[in-house]
Formats: sequence, C-alpha cells, structure tokens
Amino acid sequence: MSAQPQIVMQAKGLIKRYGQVTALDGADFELRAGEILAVIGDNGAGKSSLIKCLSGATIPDQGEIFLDGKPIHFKSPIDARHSGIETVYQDLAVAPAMTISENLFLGRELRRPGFLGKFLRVLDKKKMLEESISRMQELKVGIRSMTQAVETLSGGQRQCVAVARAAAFAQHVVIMDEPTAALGVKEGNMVLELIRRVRDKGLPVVLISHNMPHVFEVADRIHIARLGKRAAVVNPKHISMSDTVAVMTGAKSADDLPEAAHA
Amino acid sequence: MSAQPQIVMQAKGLIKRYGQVTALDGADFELRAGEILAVIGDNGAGKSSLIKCLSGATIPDQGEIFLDGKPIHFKSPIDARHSGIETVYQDLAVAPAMTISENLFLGRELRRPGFLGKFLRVLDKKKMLEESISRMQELKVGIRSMTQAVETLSGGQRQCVAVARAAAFAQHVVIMDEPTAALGVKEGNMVLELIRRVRDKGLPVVLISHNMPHVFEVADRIHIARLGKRAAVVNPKHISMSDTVAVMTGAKSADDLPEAAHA
Amino acid sequence: AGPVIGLITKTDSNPFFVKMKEGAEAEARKLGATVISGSGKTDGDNAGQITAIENMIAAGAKTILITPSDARAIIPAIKKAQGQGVMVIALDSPTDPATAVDAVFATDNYKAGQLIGQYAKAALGGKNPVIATMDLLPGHPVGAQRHNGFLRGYGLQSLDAKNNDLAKPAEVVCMADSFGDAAKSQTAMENCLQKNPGINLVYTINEPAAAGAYKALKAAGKEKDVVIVSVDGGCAGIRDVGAGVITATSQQYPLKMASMGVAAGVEYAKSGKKVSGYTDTGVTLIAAKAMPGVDSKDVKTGTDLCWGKK
Amino acid sequence: MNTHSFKLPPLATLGPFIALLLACFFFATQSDRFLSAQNFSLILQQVMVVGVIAIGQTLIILTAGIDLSCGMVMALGGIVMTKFAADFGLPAPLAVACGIAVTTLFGLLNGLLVTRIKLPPFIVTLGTLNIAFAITQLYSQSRTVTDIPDSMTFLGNTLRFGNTSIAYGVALMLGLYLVTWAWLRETASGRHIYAVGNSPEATRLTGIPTDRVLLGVYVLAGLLYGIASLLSVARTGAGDPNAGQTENLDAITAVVLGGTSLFGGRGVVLGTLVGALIVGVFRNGLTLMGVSSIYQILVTGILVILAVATDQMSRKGVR
Amino acid sequence: MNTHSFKLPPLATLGPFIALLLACFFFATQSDRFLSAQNFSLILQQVMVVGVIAIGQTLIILTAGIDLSCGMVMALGGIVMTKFAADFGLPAPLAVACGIAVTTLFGLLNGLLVTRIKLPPFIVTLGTLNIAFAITQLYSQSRTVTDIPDSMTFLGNTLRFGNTSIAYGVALMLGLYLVTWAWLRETASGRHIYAVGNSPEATRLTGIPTDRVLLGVYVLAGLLYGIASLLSVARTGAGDPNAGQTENLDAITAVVLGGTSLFGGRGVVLGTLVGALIVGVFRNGLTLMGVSSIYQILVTGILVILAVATDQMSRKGVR
Ligand SMILES: Nc1ncnc2c1ncn2[C@@H]1O[C@H](COP(=O)(O)OP(=O)(O)OP(=O)(O)O)[C@@H](O)[C@H]1O
Ligand SMILES: Nc1ncnc2c1ncn2[C@@H]1O[C@H](COP(=O)(O)OP(=O)(O)OP(=O)(O)O)[C@@H](O)[C@H]1O
Ligand SMILES: [Mg+2]
Ligand SMILES: [Mg+2]
Repeated sequence: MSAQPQIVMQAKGLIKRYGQVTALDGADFELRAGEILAVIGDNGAGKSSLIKCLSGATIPDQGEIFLDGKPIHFKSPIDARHSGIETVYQDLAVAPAMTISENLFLGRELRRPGFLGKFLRVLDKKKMLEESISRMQELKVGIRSMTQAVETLSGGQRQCVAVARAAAFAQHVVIMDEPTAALGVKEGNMVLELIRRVRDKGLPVVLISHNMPHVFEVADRIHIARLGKRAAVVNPKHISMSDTVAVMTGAKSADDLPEAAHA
Repeated sequence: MSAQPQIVMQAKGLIKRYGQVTALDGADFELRAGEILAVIGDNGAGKSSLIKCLSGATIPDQGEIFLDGKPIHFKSPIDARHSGIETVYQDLAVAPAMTISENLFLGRELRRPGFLGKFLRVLDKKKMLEESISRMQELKVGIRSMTQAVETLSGGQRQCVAVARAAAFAQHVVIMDEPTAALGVKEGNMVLELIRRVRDKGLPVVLISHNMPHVFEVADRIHIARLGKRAAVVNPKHISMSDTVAVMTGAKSADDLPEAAHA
Repeated sequence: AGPVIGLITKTDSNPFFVKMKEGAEAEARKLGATVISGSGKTDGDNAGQITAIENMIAAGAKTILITPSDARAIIPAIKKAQGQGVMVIALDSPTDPATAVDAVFATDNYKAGQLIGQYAKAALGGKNPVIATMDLLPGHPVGAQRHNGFLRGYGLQSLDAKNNDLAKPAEVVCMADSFGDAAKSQTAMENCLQKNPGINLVYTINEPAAAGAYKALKAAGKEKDVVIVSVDGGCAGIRDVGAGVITATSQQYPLKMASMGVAAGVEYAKSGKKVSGYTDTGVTLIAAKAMPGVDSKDVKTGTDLCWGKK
Repeated sequence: MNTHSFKLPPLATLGPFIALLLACFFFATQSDRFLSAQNFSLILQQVMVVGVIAIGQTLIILTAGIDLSCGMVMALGGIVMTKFAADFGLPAPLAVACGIAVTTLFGLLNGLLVTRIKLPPFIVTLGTLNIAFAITQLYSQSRTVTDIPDSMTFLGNTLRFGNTSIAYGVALMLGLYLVTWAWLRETASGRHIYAVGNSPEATRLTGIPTDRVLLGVYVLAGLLYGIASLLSVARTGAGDPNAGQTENLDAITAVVLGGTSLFGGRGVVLGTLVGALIVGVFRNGLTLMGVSSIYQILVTGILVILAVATDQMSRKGVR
Repeated sequence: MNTHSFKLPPLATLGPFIALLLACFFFATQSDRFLSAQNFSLILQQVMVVGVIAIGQTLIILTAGIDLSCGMVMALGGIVMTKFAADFGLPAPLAVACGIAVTTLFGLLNGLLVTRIKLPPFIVTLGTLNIAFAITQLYSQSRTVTDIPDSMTFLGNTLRFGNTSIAYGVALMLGLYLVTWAWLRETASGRHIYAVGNSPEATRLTGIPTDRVLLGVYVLAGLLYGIASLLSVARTGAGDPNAGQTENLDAITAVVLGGTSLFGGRGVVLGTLVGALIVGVFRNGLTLMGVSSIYQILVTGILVILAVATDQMSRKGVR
C-alpha cells in the first residue's frame, strides 16, 4: 500500500440535492488501482447517493468525476458500463419475473455462434445457462434451477444473483452497495471471498457495508462518509474498530486520529 | 431461564411448499414468555417462511400453531394482529408513497377526540405526527420530517420505520425478520437496544438475523433453522459462535453438541 | 356578421352528415350567415347533443338545425332552447312527437325501406325469399324504420313505423348489426352465409354495409344470385348500383334538407318569421334495371341527384 | 415509468389548475361570450354527470384499478329508475332508490370479481360494460323513457342568484367532491385506499383487510354511478338507453388530467374536478369560437397531451 | 394485485387455449355448420386485421403500456394508402409504403411522448386516438375510397387446398405471430422488452437503454398497424374512414384473454393469437346459432370474464 498506486477513480466536490434534502454536500472520493475500498457511514450519510453518481445512475448537481485521470460525465448506467464499471445496487436491480440466468446476462446476452447468432441474433440460452450455473456455484448458493424466476428466491439468494453478475462482467471497477446485508454467514463469507478474488484479478472494488467485521476483514482502505461529505479515509491496519465507528458517528473528529490511522 | 417459563407460541410440523420447492419441511418452533429468541440459518433455510406462517402472512400446508396453548388458524395478518402479534417483514412492508407518520399508524390510525373523531371518524394527524417523532427519536434516527414520503428515505431509514412500528404496537409477540440488515452501526445498536426494551416490557421477541455478533449479544435462546427444519435450539451462553455456525451450515450435527449447549 | 346558425348532427364521421354540413355551409356562404356545427360522439349520444345545443345558444345561435339521435330524449332540451327564443328545426328524422320542433325537414325512412322492399319482391320474381338483414345497431330508430319498412314493402309480416323493434318473420334467416360499417357488415355477412348458404336477398342499412356484404358474397361466389338492397343514395352508392354491387337503393337528400334549414334560419333572423310543419324532402328508388310495377329511376338520374363525390 | 416518485402532494393539483386557468384565459380572449357567470353555470351543468362518475373512477384508479363499465352502468341505472317510475308508477324516491341499488349491485359484482377471483379490473369491467349495455337495451327495448315524474328531474332545476344560476345537481356534485376529498384526506378508511393502491402487499401485511377496502371502493363507485344516473335523468329529462357510451373514457381522461396516477396510490380527487372542467371548458370554448366539431376532436386530442405534459413539466420544475 | 407471481411461462398460454377448445366444442354441438375447414378459414380471415393490431398491442402491453390509438391509426393508414393510389395514381407498393410510413410515424409520436416527456401511455394514446381520427376524417372528407388497384387487395385473395382455403393475409398474420414469438423468445432485444415491462428501473440500472427499447416498441407497433391497414384494405376492398373504431378494445381484449398481464413483463404473443381467435369464434358461433346481436353482446361480456377466470383458476391449480 506504500508508494501511492495509481488513482483509478476520483470525485471532487460532489453535490446532490433531492428537493430540500442534501444527500451529498461536497463529497470527495478516491479509488486506487487494485484495492478494496470500503465505504462506511450512518444511514443517510450519502453512501448510496455517492456511488449512484459514480455509476451513472444519478447525475450529480455539481462536482467532477475522473476515471483514470480523465473527466467523465456519465449520463446513464450504460455509459458507466461501457467504461467497464459494474455496480450492485442496494435495492437489488433484478427483474423479478425473469429467470436467474436471464438476469445474470441481462444487457449482455450471449449469441449463438455462426449464422444464427450473427445475422438472426439468436440467443445461446444453453451456454448462458451453463455459465450461470458455474458462476452461482462459485458463490456456493444452493439454488436448484437457473430457469427459476428471481421472484421465487429468498432475499439472500436474490442478493447473490446481483453480486454474481457484477463480479462476472466488470472490466474496470466493481461497486457493491451492501452486498452482504441479506446474506447468511456462509454466503456472506463467499461474497467476501469473491470480492478478494476480484481484487486479485487486479480490479479495484468499492464495498459499502454496515458490517464492521466484514469491512475490517477485507478492506485495504476505509472511506468514512458523514453528513454527505467524506469525513476521513483510514487504514484498517492502524485504527481500531471503535475509533472508526467514533469517527463515523461524529463522536470523534478525524483530526483527532493519529497520523498513521489515515490512509 | 431456568424453571421452564410458559410457552407463548408454538408450532409443530409446519410444512409449506411453493410449487416444487419445499420451503418448510416439518418445522417446529417454540417461543417462551419474556425471551428474545433468535432464529438463524442459511439463506433459503426457511426462516422467512416460518415466521410468515406464524404471523398469518402465509397459510402452512400442514402443521399446527398454538398461541398460549390454544390452537390458532390465522387466515391473514389481520388475525395475527388482533392477537397482538406484530411483525417486521424482511421485504419492508411499507407503502412508499405515504408519509412516515402515515406508515407508522397504518391500520391503527388515531382519531380526534369528541364528535369529530367518534362520529365523523376524523384522523388526529397532529397527534400521530407528534407520536411518530417521539417514536423515531427513541431509535435516534436523524430523519428531518415525518411528513416525508417513505420512498425518499435511505434503505436504513426505511427499515427503522418498520421496526418502530412493530415495537410500538405489539401486545403479545414481536417478530422481526432481519431488522438490522440495512442499518448502520449506530442504528443497528439502537434497534438491539429497542428489542431489549421490548423484552423488558415482558413481550417475547423473535429475531431473525444473519449477524452473529448481534445474535449473541441479545438472544436468550437461538433457534437454528436448516433445510426447512429446526436443527437445534441452543443457549448462547454455553456455546461458541463457531459451533453455532457449524450446526447452521451442517458442518456439525446438533447431536454432537454438549448437553449444556442445548436450550 | 350575419346570423349564426347551429347544425347538430348525430356523428362527425358518417358521410351523410358530412354532406349535410357541407350543404349547410355552402348555403350559409351564399346568404351571408355563419354555420357552427357540433355532434354527438357516437350515434345515439343524446347527452352530447344537449351539450351542443347549450353551447350553440351560448355562442349566439338563433336557429338550431338538429338530426336528433334520440327522437324523444332530446325534447326537453329543445323545449328549453325554444324558451330562449331559438327556432329549432329537425333535419333528416323527426322528433317524437314531430310537433316538438318548429319544423321538420326530413326523409321518411320507413318509406325508403318500403320502396326497396317492393323492388326486391319484384326482382326475386316469385322465388321464396331467404333474407339476411345487415342492420344498424340495437335500438336505433332509423335502423328499425328502414328494416321494418323493407319487410312491409316486401309484404312480409312487419311492424309499423313507430316501432323501435326489428321484426323477424320466418323468411329472415339471419339478422346482424353492421353499425353501418363495411368491415363489420362483411364479417356479419360471412357468418350469415355459413349459417344459411341459400340466402338470396340481403337488406343493408346503408351503402357501406351493402359494399361489405357484397364482398362477402363475392368471396363465396354468390354475388350473381343474390339481390342486395340498401338505403341512402350517396354517389358512391349509386356508382355501386351501376356496377351491379347493389341491386337497388332508396335515395335521400341531405344537402337539400340542410340548405332549406339554413335558408329558414336566415329568414327567421331577418324577419322573425318561423317556419313550421313537416316537409318531406323526398325519397327516390334508384335501380339499374326497372322492374314492372315498381316505380324506379335509373342510375343516370340517381347520379345527377346524388350527394357526395360524383 | 415511476416518474411520480417525488411528487409533493399539495402541488399535485396545481398543474391541472394552471392548465385550466390558461384555457379559460385563452378562450376569454377569443370569445366575448365565454367569460360570463351564465356560461360557467352552463359548463358546470355539462360536466356534472361525468364529474360524479369521475369521483367513482378516481377512487378505483387510486387503488390501481380502472373501470370501463361506469358509463354503461350509469345508463342502466337511469333506465331502471325511469321505467320503475313510468311503468309501475313507483313514487320517484323509491324508483330512484331502485336505480341506485342496481348500479351499486354492479359495483359489487365488479368488486367481487376483482377481489375474490383476482381478475384484472380492466377485463372485469370490460365484461360488465357489455353486460350492463345488453341489459339496458333488453330491459328498455331500446326505447327512451320520457314520461317521468317531475320530482325526478328536480336536480336539473336551477337556483338563481342575481344573474347567475346554479343547478341543484351541480351543487350536489360539488358537495360530493368536497366530502370525498375530506374523507380521503382525513379518515383512516380514506388513507387505506391510497395505501392499497400504493403497495397492496405491504398494506395487507400491516393487517388492513385489503380485499374489503377494494370491495368497498367498487361498491361506493357503483353508488356514485347511481347518483350520476339520477343527474343524467334530471339533465336530459329522460331515461336514455344510449347514454353513457363514452363516459368511461371521458371520466378516465378527467381523472388523469387531474393528476391522479394510473398506477394507483397517488392523486387528489379535487384534481379530477379540475380535469373534468378542463374538458368541459374546451368543448364550450371551441364551440363559442365556432370551431367545427371534427376540428374540436383534433384540438382536444392535442390538448389532452399538452395539458398532461404541462402538468408533468411543472412537477419536474418543483423537484 | 400481483397475482401472477408464480406463473410458469410454458403453461401461461394453456389456459386460453383450453378456453378456445371448450368454445369450439360447445359451438360444434350447437351448430353442425361450425366444424368445417371453410368456416375456420373464414374465422381466420375475420380476425386477421385485429390479430395483426394485437401483435403491436401485445408488445406495448408487455412494456406495461397500453395503446388506445391503434385502431384509428390503422384507419388513417388505410385512407392514406388508398387515397395516394386513387388520387395521385401512385403505384400500389409505393402507396402502401406511404400508408405504413404514416402509421409508423404515429407510433414514433406515441413513443416519443412516452419516453421523452414521460407521459402515461394511456393518456398519450387517448390523445393520438383523437388526432388520428380527426386527420382521417378531414383528409378523406369522410368518404370511402373505392377505386383502388387490384394489386392492393392481393392479400385478401385466398389460396385453395382441396376444399380448404387460406387467405394470403391470414398466412401473413400467422407468419408475423411466429416471427414475433421467436424474436421475443430467442433474442436479446426481445428479452429486453420483458425486462423493461417487468422492472424498468432495474433494467435501466443494468445498462439497457430502456427508453430506446420503449421507443422501438412503439415504432414497431406503428409499423404493424400499417400492415393491418393493408390487410383491412385488402379485406374490405376499400379505404374506409370509419374503420378501426372498436379495434382498440378488441385488440386489448385479445391480449388479455391470451394471458398477457396488463402490468407488463409477463405474457406470450401466441396467447394473443388464441385470444383473438376466441373472440372470432364466439362472434361466428353465436351468429351460426342465430343469437341476436344484443344477446351476443351479453354473452360476450359474460364469456370474457369466464375465460379469464378459468385461466386464472387453472394457473392457481398449477402452483
Ligand atoms: N430519491 C430520493 N429522494 C429524496 N431524498 C433522497 C432520495 N434518495 C436519497 N435521499 C436522501 O438522501 C440522503 C442520503 O441517502 P443515501 O441513500 O445516499 O444514504 P445511505 O448512506 O446510502 O444510507 P443507508 O445506509 O441507509 O443506505 C437520505 O437522507 C435520504 O433520505
Ligand atoms: N413465494 C415463493 N415462491 C417460490 N419459492 C419460494 C417462495 N418464497 C420462498 N421460496 C423458497 O423457499 C425457500 C425458503 O425461503 P425463505 O424466504 O423462507 O428463506 P430464508 O431462510 O428466509 O432465507 P434468507 O435468509 O435468504 O431470507 C427458498 O428456497 C425460496 O426459494
Ligand atoms: Mg444506501
Ligand atoms: Mg428471509
């Protein structure tokens, strides 16, 4: 973590208002190459709003976003996707009536080889099904059939579908908004494992979570959001969980932390 | 916890099938007076299905449920509510377009005193608003306005609305399906605190959670669900977290636990 | 500006009424008057016509020409208009009772039916009639008058002109509502032919319905053996008579009704003199082939008198 | 689709209201006959029938349903009350009660099919639309009923204030709007209608008997259609078997112009009144301008879209 | 409301299909003329226009929209193609292309209003319904266009196989159903239509340009209405300005009878074909039985409800 690795994604002074509510109030953000950056904060601190700006789901009222140093202006999640950014949204972006395999490949369907696929653009359902099964097995989720509609899954199972999708297709950055919130112990650990694996492939991961043990287990750096701003970025190896929580809740100021705690 | 306190709610051999999927496969359940009973289990273990049966949200295909020793047959959540059972559902049973205060009092609105309320059945919006504010302050959630639509809240804030509702109105039993999943550290602790307070009022609480530290912090007994059945009921004071997880994931059989671990 | 005259038709889209409107506008231009037009939304929309009456009075109309959708239900509104000094003239079909309006310039739909009934009997020449009727829509007085008149003219058991029900003697093997629409009439005729392939006489409520029925008959290869009669006498219909699609039709004169109405309105505005009574604008039987004992005019005459694009 | 997310309730009716004012302003500049108390009294009378139907329609749309049968049911009610009075010589109040009972029964039928068999409201009311129409035609033998007692058309009479006049029926309609508005706003049962439309599952889980709420709404709508029958009889002075054929689309137009979401759970019933008035003002104003009726249809088509678009824009501006 | 949750796609079309078989069985017992190849060929011809319109309607309903303008747009297309051929002497293929271009433009207009200004489809198409109707009447001066080239009515001709005959237009309709079915099932763009209807927000977040999908659907529906115009001209042999007035409700009925959810995202286009056939079979069968049209309306009303109810029940049984 020394020698300042390259900055992959950066945001400066983001402001986002919803009517009278200011969700982001000049938030900064920095994601470095190959790291797992945890974003933590109280409910309503603006974490989801922040990553929605980063992934093109909403457009900030003010502020700048840079990808690999170049300013970007995502107009929609499509733009972000084209730049290789994959996101798991907190409110589970799945289409309930469609099957698991369809959801996994939604917007990125595989076509049959040869004439059928090239000119008639026929889907390769079999291949998608097979890949779905292997992806989901990686997460060790016991789902019987990939042709089951997502609406028949339990809350945690649905979450797994969204996570598997992001992990499978990201090229540049993976953003996950509370991916383990609904997961059981086993599945939660699988997702943490998956996050590590994605990082090890070289992709930086943004992980939003309220689960401090999880955060301290995987994060390389921790971004603490507070009242729509970035309160501090800390190094989990040099700060205690209780100090982190204290900064998060405002009980302690970031300036009171020892030099080493910052990252 | 000695001297077997009275059993408030009991279920025997519940079976619930959804098409080919068997969600509950002969599950038993027992809730004692004045306790906090945690229900844990893998994703898809049938926890939500179990409590949906207990709260009248679904009707089991087979099996019996007893409340205070008397067999009951809830046809709908209304029946359960009439018996004083309040439930926080995992998929957040709130009406997004309605305000926080309306959601808190939905189905249990307060009327104006005197003629207006008695004969014209006019709502006492002011009083409901005031009570909402005090209830939500108990949970220390920083929500600006109670006349805000629930859809404008962050995920965690919505969760708080549902929890506050259940805690405020329960007369007999409180059931909470992953109430802290979306909550921040501070808010999560507030909810645990609230659960304890409810128990101290004498109401038994059923708490479903994937958060083992939370479970071990508050639970008096832990019901471990596995594959649609009850695998074991353990006493958190006499079993380690890792043993519990082992039983939950099937790595260890319930029979291998020491006698004292059972509860 | 000149006097304002209101014209209220049953619908906007029936060519008969569109023609009526054109006739009124042409006459108004000649006499320096203004015509404002309105209509119900569908055939039978009485409430829409009442609203139109009120709005036209508000717009300053002193004469209202109306083709009542509902001969009886419209009367209270007419009474109210008359109470405000407005002259109301019924066009095309009378109110019930006819004295409820100041004057009626109308055509006798029952008689129009009788004429084609008489012609059909002659054309069938003693063969036993096997009849299909493509009627208007349930409960429509014009539909009932033409239908019952046709049967009476043929000499079959029928109902009188005031009756709103459709008579159904044994000779009528299939009755269907065409809504005066070609496509619906075609479907209905196809189904009737399925039911009874021996149909040799088809009565249709208007000429589009006749064209639809003809299409069905032609598809079944029966167009030569079947007599099709109709009512209206629009130019397109007369052309169909010439082409052998329609055997005979009863021609009516919407332009004449309209221009008479406008002239009466201008006169009323000038002199305060109202017209009164019933004026039959006449009906003429048009057939390509004259039948002995039936008074009919040929296609050429029909074309000279017809309304619409010649 | 869910573009209403951040709608502020008090502002919701503002858009349609502005559209109404703009329309009035426009017509006032076009015709000097438009801006008179008497003309407005006329417009109110013209919208009173569809206005009352639209109250029922609003309730149903608030529950995320739709009612295509409303106009035909209204026509049946009118036929029943007039025929009962004319043929059996029933006293007017009793005959009216019978007519309203029939429309209420139709509401009950719709409600039972929607709640018990869980059929989509669109298809249920498409069915009952045909059934009500057929019964109306069969029972009336397609004949208009004219010889009805004066007391039955009482609501069509007007009360004069100076040179203004207001029909009793209009007063009744305005009263019904106010009562419904207060009920929806200020009572638990009213709020439950919003809750059911907004999130039926969540509402059921909080213990509200959603099926009973739905059933109640359909029955109440039937009752309102019965009142509309009476108003229609009073206005036209006859029982008309061909009434009500376009009232369903008219009523839905009024509801939507008034800012109520077709997805349920969002809207204000007073907006529906404004929506009905917009339609009435256009019809009246265009006639006063001498626009021929086929152009009126064209203009109405364009303006329906414009009005809703303005409303939508004004809401976006507010965010 | 959300009672479709556990619908199994392959079984979804089974309910309507059983209803169709039951209806056929019933009519076969009532009339010995019903069960003949020729009669079925006839029924197919009678449903071909509404059948093609209903394909477009299905696409739109799958996106949780609705199109009230379809019939009127179809009528306008028919008038444009016949008048262009009759008045300007354009060769038939060119005139037809112009007609289809106009209906496609209307589809584009609907789509733009829905996606750009975010207006509810119901109100957009209620507006364009009126606009298309008015333009049709004005342009045709309410006159039927009859003197059209034979080549334009080619699709109305029939091809004989022994004693059965099939119209070219029917073959075209069946072909369109098969192509649409395969497209919706087997291609990404087809699946995206389901996704947009099922959960627009989730679909947008996965990066699918939902607005473009919606726009495409409306444009495609417009194109299909143009094809329906051609079929209608071919069938009636004329350009009829009064065509299409009831086709919107007929098409929606077919879609819903076919098991497609009005809430979007669930349904199979072949079900729509079955739904259209149910309506056609009833109309034909009841006429063969000699049921008068007013009773036909009554029976249709009851049967629409029964058919959907059976479908609903059969699905419950499957769960
Ligand atoms: N669409 C919206 N409309 C109005 N207000 C909103 C909207 N989305 C978010 N907010 C408000 O913005 C603030 C920040 O919300 P955000 O969802 O970013 O919080 P969060 O940090 O993700 O919280 P949580 O941990 O509970 O998910 C909250 O106060 C919320 O009420
Ligand atoms: N409505 C339904 N239709 C079909 N299958 C269902 C339905 N609800 C639940 N199931 C299935 O039943 C099983 C148990 O589901 P349940 O929701 O009870 O699990 P859970 O223990 O609450 O899991 P989680 O921790 O993920 O919430 C799962 O396999 C799920 O797919
Ligand atoms: Mg969040
Ligand atoms: Mg669960």
